[in-house]
Amino acid sequence: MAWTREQMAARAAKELEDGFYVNLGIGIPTLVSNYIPEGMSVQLQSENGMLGMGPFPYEGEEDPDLINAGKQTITALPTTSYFSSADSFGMIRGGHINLSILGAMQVAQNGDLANWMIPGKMVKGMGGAMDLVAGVKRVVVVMEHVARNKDGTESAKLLKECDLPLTGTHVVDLVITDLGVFTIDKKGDGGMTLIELADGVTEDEIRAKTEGEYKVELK
Amino acid sequence: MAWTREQMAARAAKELEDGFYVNLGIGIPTLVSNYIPEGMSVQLQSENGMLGMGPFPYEGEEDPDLINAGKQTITALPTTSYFSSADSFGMIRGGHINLSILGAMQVAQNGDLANWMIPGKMVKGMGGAMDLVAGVKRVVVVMEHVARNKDGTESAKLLKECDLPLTGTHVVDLVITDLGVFTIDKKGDGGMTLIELADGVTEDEIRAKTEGEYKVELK
Amino acid sequence: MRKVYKGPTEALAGLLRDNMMIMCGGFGLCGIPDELIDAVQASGVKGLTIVSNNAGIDGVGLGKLLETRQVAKMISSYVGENKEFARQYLGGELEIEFNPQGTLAERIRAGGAGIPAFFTKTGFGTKVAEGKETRQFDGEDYVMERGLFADLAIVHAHTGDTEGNLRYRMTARNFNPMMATAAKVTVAQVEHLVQPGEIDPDTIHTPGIFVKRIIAVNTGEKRIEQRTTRKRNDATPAAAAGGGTH
Amino acid sequence: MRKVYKGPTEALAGLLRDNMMIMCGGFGLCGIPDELIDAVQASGVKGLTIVSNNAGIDGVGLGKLLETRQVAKMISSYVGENKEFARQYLGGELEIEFNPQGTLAERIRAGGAGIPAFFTKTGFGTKVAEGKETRQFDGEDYVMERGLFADLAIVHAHTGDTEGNLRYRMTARNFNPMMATAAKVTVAQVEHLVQPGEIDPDTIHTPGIFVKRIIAVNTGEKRIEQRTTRKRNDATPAAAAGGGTH
Repeated sequence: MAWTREQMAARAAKELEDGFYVNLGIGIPTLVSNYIPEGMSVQLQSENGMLGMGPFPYEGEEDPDLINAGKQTITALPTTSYFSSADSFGMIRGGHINLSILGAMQVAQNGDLANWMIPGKMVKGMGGAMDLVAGVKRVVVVMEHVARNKDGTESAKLLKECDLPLTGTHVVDLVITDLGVFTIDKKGDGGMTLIELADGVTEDEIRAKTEGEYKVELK
Repeated sequence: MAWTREQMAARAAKELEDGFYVNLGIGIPTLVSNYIPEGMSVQLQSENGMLGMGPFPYEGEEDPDLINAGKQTITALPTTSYFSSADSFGMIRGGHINLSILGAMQVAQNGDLANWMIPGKMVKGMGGAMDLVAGVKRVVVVMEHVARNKDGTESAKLLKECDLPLTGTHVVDLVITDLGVFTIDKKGDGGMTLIELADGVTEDEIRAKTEGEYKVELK
Repeated sequence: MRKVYKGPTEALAGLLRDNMMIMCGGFGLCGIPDELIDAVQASGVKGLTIVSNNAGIDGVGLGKLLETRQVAKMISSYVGENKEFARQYLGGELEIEFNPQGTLAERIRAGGAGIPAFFTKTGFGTKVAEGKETRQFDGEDYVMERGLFADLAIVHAHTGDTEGNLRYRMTARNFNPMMATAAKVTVAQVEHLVQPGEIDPDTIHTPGIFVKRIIAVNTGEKRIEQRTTRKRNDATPAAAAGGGTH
Repeated sequence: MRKVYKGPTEALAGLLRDNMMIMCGGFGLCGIPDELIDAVQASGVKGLTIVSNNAGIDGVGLGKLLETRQVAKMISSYVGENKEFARQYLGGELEIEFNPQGTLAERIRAGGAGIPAFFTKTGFGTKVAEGKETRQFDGEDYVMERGLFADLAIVHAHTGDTEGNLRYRMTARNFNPMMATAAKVTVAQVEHLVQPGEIDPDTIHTPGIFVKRIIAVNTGEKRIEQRTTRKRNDATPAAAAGGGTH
């Protein structure tokens, strides 16, 4: 069973609150914008220099001067403001963004996050990921529970310690996978806690696929 | 004899070059703007957040939102731009202003400058003076050669060492007084050099009124 | 519309407490959040640390908070334009921490941008550097300065929309944009309150994310600290008005 | 008018030499100074260190300088959108220094503002902090990063006047304003060259002091890196377009 990508995005959307300013990463996090409850004001930040991101343009209305941090053409809203990349990351690093939702390769039980490079593979760079996890007040990771390797085996992604190069240390507050939801006490010593199971998923299945240690406090 | 305030300002204006961006202090430095040669483009910066300062407004046209760093009402020019005080001092500290002309209480032969406080008297603060002398490429001081004390005596202002609290160390490039003009090798060991005498002033008079050491290389 | 409040008292409700740090925009009397200052005075909170380039004049702007002795400490670059300030300062009733104007502006900008400390040439070798770490980079001497972050910032803008996006006018911009970023809560007073989309998004100086509460004010006749003019028949050259450096 | 040059070649005349450091504005292909890049390519200068968030794509933007092997080192946050880049990088022909995007932006801003170094949380405990000074402020860990200042900056703006005042459009602003402040000489290409006074002075993003030379360019059809659209009958909610974080 487990959650689909859409269900994971819908679960992540429950972390939104009225008046929030939010930065969404590429992939499943992008889908979260489809689940913003009607009537809730959530402004999306794009770290290249925009607050108040609108939907993709209608065909033929793309503007080369208006792109998001994924370099995709987008549109503006009445609430939109533009600013420089320095001001944008001042906003991020200064703790003004309420929530960042992003993908990950690995998350450790202490909140360490790895999502930018795999040794031996072509490194493209970290872009704004390190600034976002260091600066945004609350960081939610949405990812598959395990990595599927080329040889057909699976590797745990929720670990005691990340073995990939880190994006940030003690940065992740919440992890949403296709199997369940974990909180992490990133600045304290409360560790990782399983708080929700995806539909039809058992605690045993999660235990088998999780290397990191965690408590269970299902809601 | 010696130079009048206007003559000192006129002499200081010879330090201007076409295309210069200049910050002028209060007092005699302000008068320098009257001596910008016709056809020369000189843009005046006001450190509260403006480049391209215009003249005082006509009576009745004062705008409370448009003041200079001395808090006087001024006007804009077609070249004008406005910016925040952080950006303004980024411009200053970053070395983008070509020339600052300001007054002084004391200047030492190594380029140290004191112009913001007298111990025992009410201290009003340094305002932007410390940033200007630290950041602007070339600093010209225009001041009376000696201080006239209340008891009728005179005190030298061009000194071996300043005894008033400093505004900056190794910052002054040129000193224009009512008696003459001195260069200072502020970053090197060339010391202070008398290069010009005011009309009717003798080397002997300057020597009698100058405590700091200097070479004489009259032009 | 959830950011829009009826007036200065309502906009500051629940935000004020004794001994807090408040940043207050403006340079001289230009661009000061006068109605919000009045509301701080009316609230009676005491022991305030105020971050502001200047301290107003007698009976105007921050001068009002001095009269009622609500200020314990000023962090400023140039003060003493009013007698009450001088009296309290010389009498030891008021503490003042002088910062070079650019260092003050940068400390605020840093505080808002998540920069806890930075190095600047300004003030090296002077009283300002006493007790601070100094250090050479590429053969030049620098002083380390800390970022500033306050409990509350009060700012004034010319135009604001209901989302909190702000635009300042001329030199009334000054310290307002940085202060808006450098406090737990920022409250803005604006001369013109408009709907989202009415300010060209390329020209917004303070994005709405920084402004939690906003009010429209009728500034009436704004005060001028030093009225300087020229005569109609004056042939003063274009660039003839002097700058001022304290 | 002394800042206005006829074309990109004229505007860069005398400014280019081997092994220099050039800052190049833009994010992806958005807001890149394409004609000035072409002129750098045509000049044949080699061994360049290029500071730019990205490295263009094959045959477009900085991708052109890579094809002719004029670049020795990139200081960037995200690269490799083009095959030639990957080939040179993996072959050891091209050095790359990765900076977190915000750290890169702030290093440039610091360089232009006379800040030789600052502290940031970003990258603490990661490869980015290796070899750098780290330090605690108020119980939090930070990394010290240095300001960046180049020999030359090339930027793109929507509108510029003959005094060098610039205004950018939408997200084409990105790295251009900081880079304009952080080089010995800044050359700007603008889509619309106007007379002083034609840009509202409250809306100027880059004051003319930072721009030494300026040219008008005809950008023709600007390139789009990732054309994403929705159908006319799509009822996607207003905030439905995702951001991207590499």
